Amino acid sequence: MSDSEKFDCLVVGAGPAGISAALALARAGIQVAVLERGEYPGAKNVMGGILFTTVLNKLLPEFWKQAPVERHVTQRRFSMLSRDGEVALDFRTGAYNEPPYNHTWTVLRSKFDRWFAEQAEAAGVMIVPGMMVSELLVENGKVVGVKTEPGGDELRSDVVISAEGVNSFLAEQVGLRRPHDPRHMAVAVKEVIALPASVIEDRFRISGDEGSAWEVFGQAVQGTFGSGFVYTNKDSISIGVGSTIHDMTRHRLNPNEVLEQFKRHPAIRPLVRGGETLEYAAHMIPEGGFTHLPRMVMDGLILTGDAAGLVNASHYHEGSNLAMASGLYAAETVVEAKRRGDFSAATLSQYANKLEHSFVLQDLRKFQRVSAYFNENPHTLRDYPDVMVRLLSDYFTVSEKPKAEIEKEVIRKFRSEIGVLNLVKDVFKIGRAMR
Amino acid sequence: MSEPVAPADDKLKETIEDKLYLVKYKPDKQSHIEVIQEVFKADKLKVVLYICPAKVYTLNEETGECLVNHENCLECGTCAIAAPEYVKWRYPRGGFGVQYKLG
Amino acid sequence: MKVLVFAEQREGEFRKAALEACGAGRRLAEGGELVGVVIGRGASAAAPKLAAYGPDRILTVEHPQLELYSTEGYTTALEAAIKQEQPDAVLIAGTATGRDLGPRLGARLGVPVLADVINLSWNEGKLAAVRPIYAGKLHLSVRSQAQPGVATTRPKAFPAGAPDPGRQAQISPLEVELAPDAIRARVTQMHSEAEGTIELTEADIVVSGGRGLKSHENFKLLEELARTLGAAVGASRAAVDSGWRTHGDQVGQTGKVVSPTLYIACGISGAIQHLAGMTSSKVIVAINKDPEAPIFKIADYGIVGDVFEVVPALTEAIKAMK
Amino acid sequence: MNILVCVKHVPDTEAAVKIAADGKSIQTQDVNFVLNPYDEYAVEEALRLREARGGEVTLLSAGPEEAKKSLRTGLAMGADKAVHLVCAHRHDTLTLARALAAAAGQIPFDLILCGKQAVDDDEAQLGVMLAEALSLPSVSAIVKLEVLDGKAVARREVESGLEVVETSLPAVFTAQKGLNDPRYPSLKGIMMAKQKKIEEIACAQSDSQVEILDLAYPKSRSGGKIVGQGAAAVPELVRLLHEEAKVL
Repeated sequence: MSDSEKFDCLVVGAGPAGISAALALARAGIQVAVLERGEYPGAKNVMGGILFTTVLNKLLPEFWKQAPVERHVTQRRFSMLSRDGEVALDFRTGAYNEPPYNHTWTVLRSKFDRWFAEQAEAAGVMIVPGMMVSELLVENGKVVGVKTEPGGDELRSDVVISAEGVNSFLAEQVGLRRPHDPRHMAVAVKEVIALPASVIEDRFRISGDEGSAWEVFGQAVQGTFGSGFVYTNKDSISIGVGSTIHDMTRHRLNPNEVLEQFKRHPAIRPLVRGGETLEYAAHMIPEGGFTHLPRMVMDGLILTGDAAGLVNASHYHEGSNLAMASGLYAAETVVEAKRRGDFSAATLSQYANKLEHSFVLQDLRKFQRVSAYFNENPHTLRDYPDVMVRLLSDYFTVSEKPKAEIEKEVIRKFRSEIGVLNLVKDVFKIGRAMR
Repeated sequence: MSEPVAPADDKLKETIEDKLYLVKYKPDKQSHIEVIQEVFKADKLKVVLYICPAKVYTLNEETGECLVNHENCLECGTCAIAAPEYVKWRYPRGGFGVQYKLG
Repeated sequence: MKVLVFAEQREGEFRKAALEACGAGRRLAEGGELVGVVIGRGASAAAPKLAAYGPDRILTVEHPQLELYSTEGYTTALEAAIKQEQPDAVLIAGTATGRDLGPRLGARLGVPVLADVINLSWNEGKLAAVRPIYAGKLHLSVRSQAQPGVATTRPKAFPAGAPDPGRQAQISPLEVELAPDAIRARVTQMHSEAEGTIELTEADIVVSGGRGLKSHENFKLLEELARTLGAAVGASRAAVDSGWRTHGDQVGQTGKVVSPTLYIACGISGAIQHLAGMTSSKVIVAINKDPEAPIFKIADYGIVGDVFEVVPALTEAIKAMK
Repeated sequence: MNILVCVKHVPDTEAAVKIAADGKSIQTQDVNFVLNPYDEYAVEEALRLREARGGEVTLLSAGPEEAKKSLRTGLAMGADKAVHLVCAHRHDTLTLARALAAAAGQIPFDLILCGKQAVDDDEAQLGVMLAEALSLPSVSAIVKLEVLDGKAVARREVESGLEVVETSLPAVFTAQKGLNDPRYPSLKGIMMAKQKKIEEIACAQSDSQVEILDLAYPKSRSGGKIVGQGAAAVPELVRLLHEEAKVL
């Protein structure tokens, strides 16, 4: 390759957004290279473990026949922990046992991403691992390439797709985003704990390749604005916690200690007992949502995935699917730009339109108030679980007291501890935030 | 011939140290983290000492300075958002740093 | 069974590892014959000392071309001894010299060499051995299909056995022919380390320091403890990478693998690659400020405390004991 | 000066190796393979010699298809050519050395560099056996190499010191840690390496002269006792080492 050689498109980062973009571009005959700072694709990539696959299945139909996915999720469980109790909503259905398996899978990202990158490589994408893009090359306000470390080499292209992930240094360099806000950035830690498949199936009441996904609020994260999770892999479980950095620092919490408290909670401990920790990981999640999105494009640059803040931080916890969708839209946009021979912000802004008209931004818009609501009403997550468990505990306590009297007492307590008005207000507010 | 049996061990890890021991790294000799010690010393909250999930930051009690074990870094970036006044955190150079096997 | 052992000596002194190889050879011979081969300057003068360690016969090779060790010269000499003796097995101590000589000899004879073994036996009449691989993470049992079976033995893996001064061995010289140009790679100089320093892989006691030592100067504390104990000083990769010790002192997967009777780890947290280099030590002592340090998981005895406080106290206590 | 460097594709040193179902090999799934660290020193030394004296650096590796990945790493560092001796079959090291010697016969070289040992089987034998198979002199575990006209002076590590060894060329050298600080591949290097063609040579199958009987985990150490805190615990430690462990 000569020094003057130039790629049509450079993609920064071999995660779901970057690989989706590169795969789609290569299929459209665009010359594309992916620069990945990990020694191999997946080396730096972490998520809780649920991958929604509506986009993946479009890119690679029936991917589950080859991809290293763990289990398809047939059981979803949402619960609130008090200090020693739990109130849960548990849902399961056999309907999710048929292809496409409700597009919901547990995965281990380092394994999955490596495989996903191999599919792109097979389609003609050049993947360069072990190279960190330290900065974008900008000439006359236009992005014209990247500079890499180690070595300081420069590489040029018509357009760069940044899929560099949550820290999004490149977007900051060119002024597409403001400094990150600790209220809108969550830190999450997780452990992968090995357990025999049969033990997992017994503990979660699943069989075969079925999987279970638990989202746990309240004391799971010491009442902070965040949640804990437990997901079943084939022969391990992924367990973790995440909360906004603002809340964690406000309560002087250490993420690992929060995770340990979660693991020790009587409702969780039986799930992990006897397991063997295989790996510990930490990662951030951009939770600013719709109201805190960066500018998505400029001349010669498109932001995708976490770097563009595309995470639905509601109870759906959907990030990678949005990342893949954004990668796909970025690729379509670049194909069009290449056809026109114009990589200006005006042409690339098609990308923003595509996002607007898809589930990506429509979902983010729908949940835009959730983050603000919980930031403004921390008591909802801190106090309600305790009160609920206490009331239910009173209600179910067996004694010779007439049941009618117990009911009355519970209702009286309920009134005094939460207040009908407050609860109604909160439910209303949460409902509005989700609308 | 006996069946291979994996060595027995205390298996469910609790402390950060034990957990980091399971994580694979390719440490770079040059650090990707810089702490502005004067600002750190003046800061009462010292959030990096506890918010970091990998115990990268510890306090040198004699000098009051912040010791940085950049080799432990899990590269989440939390420190730079929690304490931007004194933590200058970038990615390690390509190929170096944490290497998740499972992720 | 007939076993031939190359007994490495320098200036008339046998290497400890060579005596261990003799011990291993004695047991492997199972009442058969053990033949020692001593090569180089001072070989015939040193040979009687070897008798106490088990050989029935000792061959000595001296030649103007064999004054100092050379791969090619020693290979030719040892090959001549093997041709004459036709042993079932050949053992070479796995020192720097042995690990250089072994593969050359094997290639010369056209037989494979079982390298760096920690256990030797006969399996259906063939030489079998256990050898650590992946820096000791696994133990591989192998059998050589060739005759003779050749192995290099890991230092300190086999007991040398107490010398028996009453033992006699028949000592005879062996003539070898070496053309003046037969040796193309020659040692022209030796740079020895300071007098009295003990080689890490041969030491009975090793005192090692890690990141907790904090500086090059602080290794003086360990050197003093080592002097008191007659120990060698080692270091973790962190200490070597920080430039506090040279890489020759590094104990671990990419450094030296040691198995002393006593290993004292000071300010070493116990990264897996360090553990790979020392877990075969008989007794491990760990001194570390951090009670959670992984080193305590494998140490027989641990002290949680500041190395700068504990190490000098240990030095004093041992001085007092002596 | 043309230099031949023999390299091997090995599991990363930090990999947790687990025994495969056959009981005689390791599980390779989920294990990251890399260019053998000692071979990196060999490649680096070859590149430095080429930079000083011109010529070409050719890499040679024997192994299965995946071995090409390490050849690409070496090419990305800056080697000029790579030759892959394709063999999925397990060989003993002597057989392998002879196969590599036959392949080396087809490549012009003035000097051969190898890593001191591969970090998987830890034999530290291939380079020296290769030298004997090629009837060349060898110097193993070198920490310094100076090439002069028609000869070379190397320093090798031995117990308690360094030997200075002078040898005629061509010769085989095996690289020990400390020889140099290997460079990291540059972006341009990586991209060029991806486009280079790797020459393939078929490897004849032959039976291994070393039979694998068993593969096992070593006995694991269990943690012992914490004797105490600080200097106050020293007398008890000394007593235990003396009376219980009997090592003092």
